[in-house]
Amino acid sequence: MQTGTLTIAGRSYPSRLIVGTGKYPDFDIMRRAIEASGASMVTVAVRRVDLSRRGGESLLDFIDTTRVTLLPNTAGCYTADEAVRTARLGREAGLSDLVKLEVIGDEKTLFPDNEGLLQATRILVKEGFTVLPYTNDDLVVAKRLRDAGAAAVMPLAAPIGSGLGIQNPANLRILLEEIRDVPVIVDAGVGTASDAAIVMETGADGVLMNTGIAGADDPVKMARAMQLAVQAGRLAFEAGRIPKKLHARASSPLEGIVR
Amino acid sequence: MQTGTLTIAGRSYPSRLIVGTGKYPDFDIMRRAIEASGASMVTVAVRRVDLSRRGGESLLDFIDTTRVTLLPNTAGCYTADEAVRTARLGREAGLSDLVKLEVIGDEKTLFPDNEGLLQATRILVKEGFTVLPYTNDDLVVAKRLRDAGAAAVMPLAAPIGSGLGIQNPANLRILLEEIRDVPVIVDAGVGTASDAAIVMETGADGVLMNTGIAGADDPVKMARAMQLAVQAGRLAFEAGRIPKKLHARASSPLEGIVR
Amino acid sequence: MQTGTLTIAGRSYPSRLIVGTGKYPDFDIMRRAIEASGASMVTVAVRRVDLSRRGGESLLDFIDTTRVTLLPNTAGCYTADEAVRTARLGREAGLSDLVKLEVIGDEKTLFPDNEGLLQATRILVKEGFTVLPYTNDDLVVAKRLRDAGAAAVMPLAAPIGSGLGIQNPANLRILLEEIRDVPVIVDAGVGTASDAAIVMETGADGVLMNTGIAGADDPVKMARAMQLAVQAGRLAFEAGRIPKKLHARASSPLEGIVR
Amino acid sequence: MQTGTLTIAGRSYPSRLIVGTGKYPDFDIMRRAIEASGASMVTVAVRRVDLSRRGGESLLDFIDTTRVTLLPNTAGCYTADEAVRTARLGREAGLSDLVKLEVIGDEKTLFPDNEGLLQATRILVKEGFTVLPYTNDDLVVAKRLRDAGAAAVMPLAAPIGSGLGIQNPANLRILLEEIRDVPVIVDAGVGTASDAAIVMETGADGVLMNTGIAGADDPVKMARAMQLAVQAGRLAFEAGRIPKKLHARASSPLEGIVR
Amino acid sequence: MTIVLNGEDREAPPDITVLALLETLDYAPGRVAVELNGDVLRRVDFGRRTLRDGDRIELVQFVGGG
Amino acid sequence: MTIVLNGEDREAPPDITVLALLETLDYAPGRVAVELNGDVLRRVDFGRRTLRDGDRIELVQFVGGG
Amino acid sequence: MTIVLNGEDREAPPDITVLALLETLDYAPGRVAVELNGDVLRRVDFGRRTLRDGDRIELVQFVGGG
Amino acid sequence: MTIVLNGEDREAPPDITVLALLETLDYAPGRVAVELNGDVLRRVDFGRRTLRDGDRIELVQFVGGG
Repeated sequence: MQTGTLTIAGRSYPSRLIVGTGKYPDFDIMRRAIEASGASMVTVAVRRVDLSRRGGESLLDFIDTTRVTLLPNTAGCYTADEAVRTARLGREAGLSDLVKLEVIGDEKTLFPDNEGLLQATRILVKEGFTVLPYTNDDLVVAKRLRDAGAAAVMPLAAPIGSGLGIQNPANLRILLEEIRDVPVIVDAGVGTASDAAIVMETGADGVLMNTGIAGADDPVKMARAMQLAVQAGRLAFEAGRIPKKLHARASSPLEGIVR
Repeated sequence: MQTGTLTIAGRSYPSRLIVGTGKYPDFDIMRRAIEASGASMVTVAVRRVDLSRRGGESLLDFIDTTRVTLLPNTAGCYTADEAVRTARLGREAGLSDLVKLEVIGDEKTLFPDNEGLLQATRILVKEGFTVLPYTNDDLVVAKRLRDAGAAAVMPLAAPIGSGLGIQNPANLRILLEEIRDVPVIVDAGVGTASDAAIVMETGADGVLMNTGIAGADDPVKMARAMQLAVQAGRLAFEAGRIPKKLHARASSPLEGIVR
Repeated sequence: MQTGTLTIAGRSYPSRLIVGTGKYPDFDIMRRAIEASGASMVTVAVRRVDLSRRGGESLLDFIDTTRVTLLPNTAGCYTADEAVRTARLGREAGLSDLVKLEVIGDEKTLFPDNEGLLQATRILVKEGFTVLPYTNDDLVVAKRLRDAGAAAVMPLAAPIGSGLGIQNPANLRILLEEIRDVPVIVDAGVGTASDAAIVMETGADGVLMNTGIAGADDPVKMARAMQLAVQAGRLAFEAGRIPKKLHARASSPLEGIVR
Repeated sequence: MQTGTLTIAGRSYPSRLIVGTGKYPDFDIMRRAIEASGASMVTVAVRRVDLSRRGGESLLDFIDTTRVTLLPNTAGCYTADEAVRTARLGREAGLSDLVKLEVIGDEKTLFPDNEGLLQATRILVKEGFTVLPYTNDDLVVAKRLRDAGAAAVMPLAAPIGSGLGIQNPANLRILLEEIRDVPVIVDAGVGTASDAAIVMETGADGVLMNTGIAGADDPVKMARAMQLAVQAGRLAFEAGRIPKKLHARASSPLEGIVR
Repeated sequence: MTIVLNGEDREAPPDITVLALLETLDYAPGRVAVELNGDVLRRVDFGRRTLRDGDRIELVQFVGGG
Repeated sequence: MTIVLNGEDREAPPDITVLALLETLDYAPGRVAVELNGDVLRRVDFGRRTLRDGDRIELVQFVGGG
Repeated sequence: MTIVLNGEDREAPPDITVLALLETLDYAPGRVAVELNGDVLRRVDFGRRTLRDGDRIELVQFVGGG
Repeated sequence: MTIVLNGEDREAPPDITVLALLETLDYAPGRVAVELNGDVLRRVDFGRRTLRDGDRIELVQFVGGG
């Protein structure tokens, strides 16, 4: 059954799930988890090469870039300038215009600095980047990111790696009502399958997660769970759920009971 | 990936999802929804034949009994005696010992009459039935049903047809801790995919639903969503989710950032 | 401002809060907490005197029985028979017909055995007791307790001492809709002030708590918090809250803004 | 019992509750509601006089400014410039430096424009205003407002007038952990007493509300409920609640039961 | 003779078997269950058991339910 | 003679009344309740009722509870 | 001469003071604030400042708000 | 001559190209990106651009991240 596809900047991706590549026990588990997740896009970080460690295994040896698209991020950047520089390097390393833009405003929560995020977005859009900004659930900021040319808006469900799931469903609903011309992809905070399903049922276009999968006792199994949950949530959204009622409605007929 | 199977009274069923056959727009949508749900067991009600309507289509013409097992229920019965009579007729009509036992105690909420339920369970177990009792989340009653020989315990998530989802997760967790020797199948109240996923993530052995699928705008699509959600929830339960934290944990490395 | 009074078996009590007397650091803190709570009824347990400890302080030296009514409980009883015997002894010790009837069905959760509870209720009502049964949120049982002559129905909010607060608001709402001729007093599980307020806002006639106060770091202060919370919740219930809306409604006028 | 006082810019206010003056059925109900709320500070809006309506009753005839402090707001302003002009007029009309600063960024949700809010805050602080900015639960913005010299941070619990109560308790907890040198006053979204209690239990220094009281069926009664709820929540916060447990802890002794 | 079929009086030829009754009603014996005077009648007895005046018969089948 | 007091054997002088027993134990009669051989003993009978060999007595009081 | 009062053109006698204007409008000077051509006018200046043709005046007061 | 490579001083032969530098470090040019004195250096220029004394070079690659 079709759950549509995720379209970003005019390009379609078969899966609505984007997964990270960090924090896995080892590269092989990561490889199998990515496969099990069915993701068509994976995030990667841009870091200085460690000159002390020559050779050795490299992340890209474990990602089949013919099947998944790389999405370089600017994780760890605390200013628009740092983020812009990192984005440019990521483009050069990956030969693609996609960037998951992060400008962090607080070290403890890794919450975004929306002001710096907007600046960086404007600069990178001018330079032809396809900008996917990591932000919070602030509708006013989301509209400005969209107006600044962001290719999507990526509000967090909860702090990165917290596993709390969607903390403010009302704000997500409002965001989805108002942001219609670019996809809304919930990024960060998903801890388990139902968290992903709830996000998709609310009408989000996609979900991005890393720790929820990589940190599970069995990352490969959780990756598969997340794939199914995203599909289930999307299908439920499209299927149109029953209204909630306080009281019961019999599912068996009331007539013809043997008395 | 395997999500194990649901074993009831020594017999294994490939799917952990049991679906009802009531309240569908028509028999053909029901047939397709059952198929989309991947259920290996479907509930049916036992009712007097309507002598005024001769011939016409019959429910069983739309259920492939070679692939799904029929589970007759005693819906609509308000006394142990009515339920026992209905169960016996169901066995005769279906030539199977399985029965979803309902003894209703309140018309508005369709909450179970646990006292009558226990009586009926004891009688039917003696007569060789495989009794699957619909009850609430009362641990003390659940233990007695188990001790009376029930083949499973089926607590409600919320009132039948309410679509509220699991209303008391604490009680479900407690029930799952204490009832280990027979399966716990959450019956009634599931409204959308994430409701089913949450139930399975808590560790339930299965889920039974009817209105959540039959009442959706697109029952076939919702049926498929429920199948995926049940699998996703079970896999997440088996995969072992990350712990919840109030604060963030970076998913990208903290070293080597370009500054 | 009046918040009405709690009327049980034709007798009115100024406070809707009933507090326990167990688990306090010492009798003096208990005395001050009871005073701070403004409770007009306090529960006490009935226990064998400890013959090894002669004399010493006694609970009743710290309770002003001219201002608060004693409510003997049958805590720790696992059968109707034990509960009935304990109730009779409590009546003799307290010279009052009031009893908080407990028949426990599970040691780990202290959940009620509703079957035994009903038996004991019928016996004690015949003997002229004013029976206040501790039960769960099972509507069918609640109706039977009422019909058996219970002077109130006392559903738990959550397991005794758990501090989880009301776990199933839907069931409480349903209970309050259906049980109208005797008071519904939520008993057990309240952990903090807002838990009590929520219960009262739902329309409960009263709240009974012990651990939430006695176990707080500052029991006297928490007792006062609970008194205020019960009053606040009741007043809010009577005042009629605003409906919930997803979007905003300006509280300042839209005209005359300086532009 | 003391619940401390709310200290803003070195001045102490006996009540931690701030109430609005908008949307009341009439001025007299407003006057009585303010009195019942025990608030020591009330918000007012600044609007062009309506030249068509000469004379008539005026808001200030119904506020005892000897007992409550006026807090002019900049509601309805969509730019920093509008807000600054309105603040200056408010100061002139009220002869006080206090201002509840609002810069709205979205008409439907009345969510704040944090960028404009920061600009306006910087300007007004320079001009000697005591700035109380209405913002959302964005920690990064809250820190900047504090650093810009705001006398408090006032995050919304939910959209103005929505009555949804605190939508993101995790963010509020984080905010309260990080913002320690100026009071955190939750502003907007409170619908009923328990909402206010929960906010205070989380450790907020105060609550500001309008519609929750003015829009209730009985505003005076709800005002009193809110006063009690704010005190109850604060006391519970100070008293130190019991930890939550999944299972039960008996409140009556386990020894000496009559068997 | 008169029998009570699903709660309604009904004329039936004397000594008719349950099986014959089902046929007159167009019901496939494999799809229905029969309660006769409060007790379930096994299928194998449909052909043997003849009805008597005043017999109370419940004729049930499976319908959609949850 | 021997009585069973709160589950423990105990020597007591013959024909002692419950009231006397309480006094020897320093218990104010107004603060306790007595169950004698499974039945509640009313306070008015504390002074009248004399104990016999083998009597089972439960002596209870109120303690803190919820 | 013509002034703009709260956005509307209005005739006013030449050289009228703000205070006089308020009086003609029945407004207690203590209850309103005045913005003149974009800048707040302090109360002390109500009596001194005379209006000129084309002056833009905003006359505001407190109303109920949250 | 001395260059600053990822923040650390490093000796390098005069007029060495970036490409040559990468080779000495065993890095496949296709897997890394280079920032030279604050500006990204396109791959096509790896072979052309020769390093000068004091050049600041950032050598980055993709690593696991979320």
